[in-house]
Amino acid sequence: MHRELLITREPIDEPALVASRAAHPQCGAVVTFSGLVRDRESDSGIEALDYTAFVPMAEHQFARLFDELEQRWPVASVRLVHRLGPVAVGEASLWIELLAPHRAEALAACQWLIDELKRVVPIWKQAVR
Amino acid sequence: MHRELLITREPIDEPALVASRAAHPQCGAVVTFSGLVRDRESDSGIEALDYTAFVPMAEHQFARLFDELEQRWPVASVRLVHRLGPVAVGEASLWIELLAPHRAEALAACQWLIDELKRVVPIWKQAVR
Amino acid sequence: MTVKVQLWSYFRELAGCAELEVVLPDGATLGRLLDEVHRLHPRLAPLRNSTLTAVGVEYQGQSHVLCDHDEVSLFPPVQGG
Amino acid sequence: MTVKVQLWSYFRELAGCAELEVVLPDGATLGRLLDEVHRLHPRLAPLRNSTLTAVGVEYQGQSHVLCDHDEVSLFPPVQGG
Repeated sequence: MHRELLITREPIDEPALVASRAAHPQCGAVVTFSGLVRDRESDSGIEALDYTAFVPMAEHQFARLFDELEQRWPVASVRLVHRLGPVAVGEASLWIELLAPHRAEALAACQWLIDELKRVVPIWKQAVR
Repeated sequence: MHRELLITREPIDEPALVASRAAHPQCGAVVTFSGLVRDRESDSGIEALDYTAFVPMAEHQFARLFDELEQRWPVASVRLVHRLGPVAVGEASLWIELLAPHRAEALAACQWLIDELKRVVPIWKQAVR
Repeated sequence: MTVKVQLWSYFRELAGCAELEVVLPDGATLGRLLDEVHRLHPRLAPLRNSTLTAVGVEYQGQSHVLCDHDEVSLFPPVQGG
Repeated sequence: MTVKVQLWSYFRELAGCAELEVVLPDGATLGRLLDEVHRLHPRLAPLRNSTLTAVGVEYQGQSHVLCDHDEVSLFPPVQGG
């Protein structure tokens, strides 16, 4: 399984990421997920979310999740970008791309990966109002 | 719900589509699905799939699916492009983007929409070897 | 009455035509039309159970009653995506 | 033995510090370390049940036995994505 992980303070350039997708001719399904900062958090308006991480542990926990993902589904490629620092409303804090032979496994793996990262990857957010 | 549908013989420019996404500040989740032509069909190698459609009925059936999608999930935007004519291995024949407040509903709606379109939208494919 | 029948996908190759006109008694159903199309194009008959049927842009079942000048489409299972 | 403790997220504001060193008897567990941290920083104590604990980059439970110079992290539930 091809894997790329980037934890960065730069904005996530989604079109550029899509344009840089490598060919996997046995794959019929590409699922991408972008997590955007919403304009409300806990029922009150915000301007941004400020993300912080314990980076070495976050990288290690992502690697563990990718290992498990590879065991569970025939995913050929996973690319994941998580942004740190202030992320304005409407901007992406998270971008995930999964390639798999068929759609059902790509969608299931995407759901699982997001659920798990929200459980174990040490990244936190604080509302900026 | 914002909706866009394009049935086209032109290649699907995924980065340009991603770049043209409109803002929906109440949405935290963007799911995109790209259906790519695989290098094998029915266990034998192919060069392309040639897609044909009964276009007016396809457009009508997509509109019905979008209506039902809107009833079932709080999706704020759906954009869908289906390509016709020969589509080479590795190229996208289908591109879907869904925006919703939360990831679970965006992923569920995406799965449902693909399943349904493969059941009711009059588009067919023929292997080019 | 006369209905126009469009064939789609590999039904065209099997029948050797894309479109035909069929004359039917008034009040005939889509099932009755299928009988007639299969009589004219017997290579489509074995696929009857998997044939999808639409009038205009809506799916209709075999008990659907046709009207003069209806445009009927017959096609195999769809394969988009 | 001495272990280094890193606090993350709002645990830093609650404790008023990001990092501390704690001296413990040899063979002390992560649970014993938590007791000591909560004695030093009582505002963290009510959050004990939701506190996540790691040694290095791996999660460990409160029965985990610590070693000299271990680097322990304490933090609230994660919120990435």
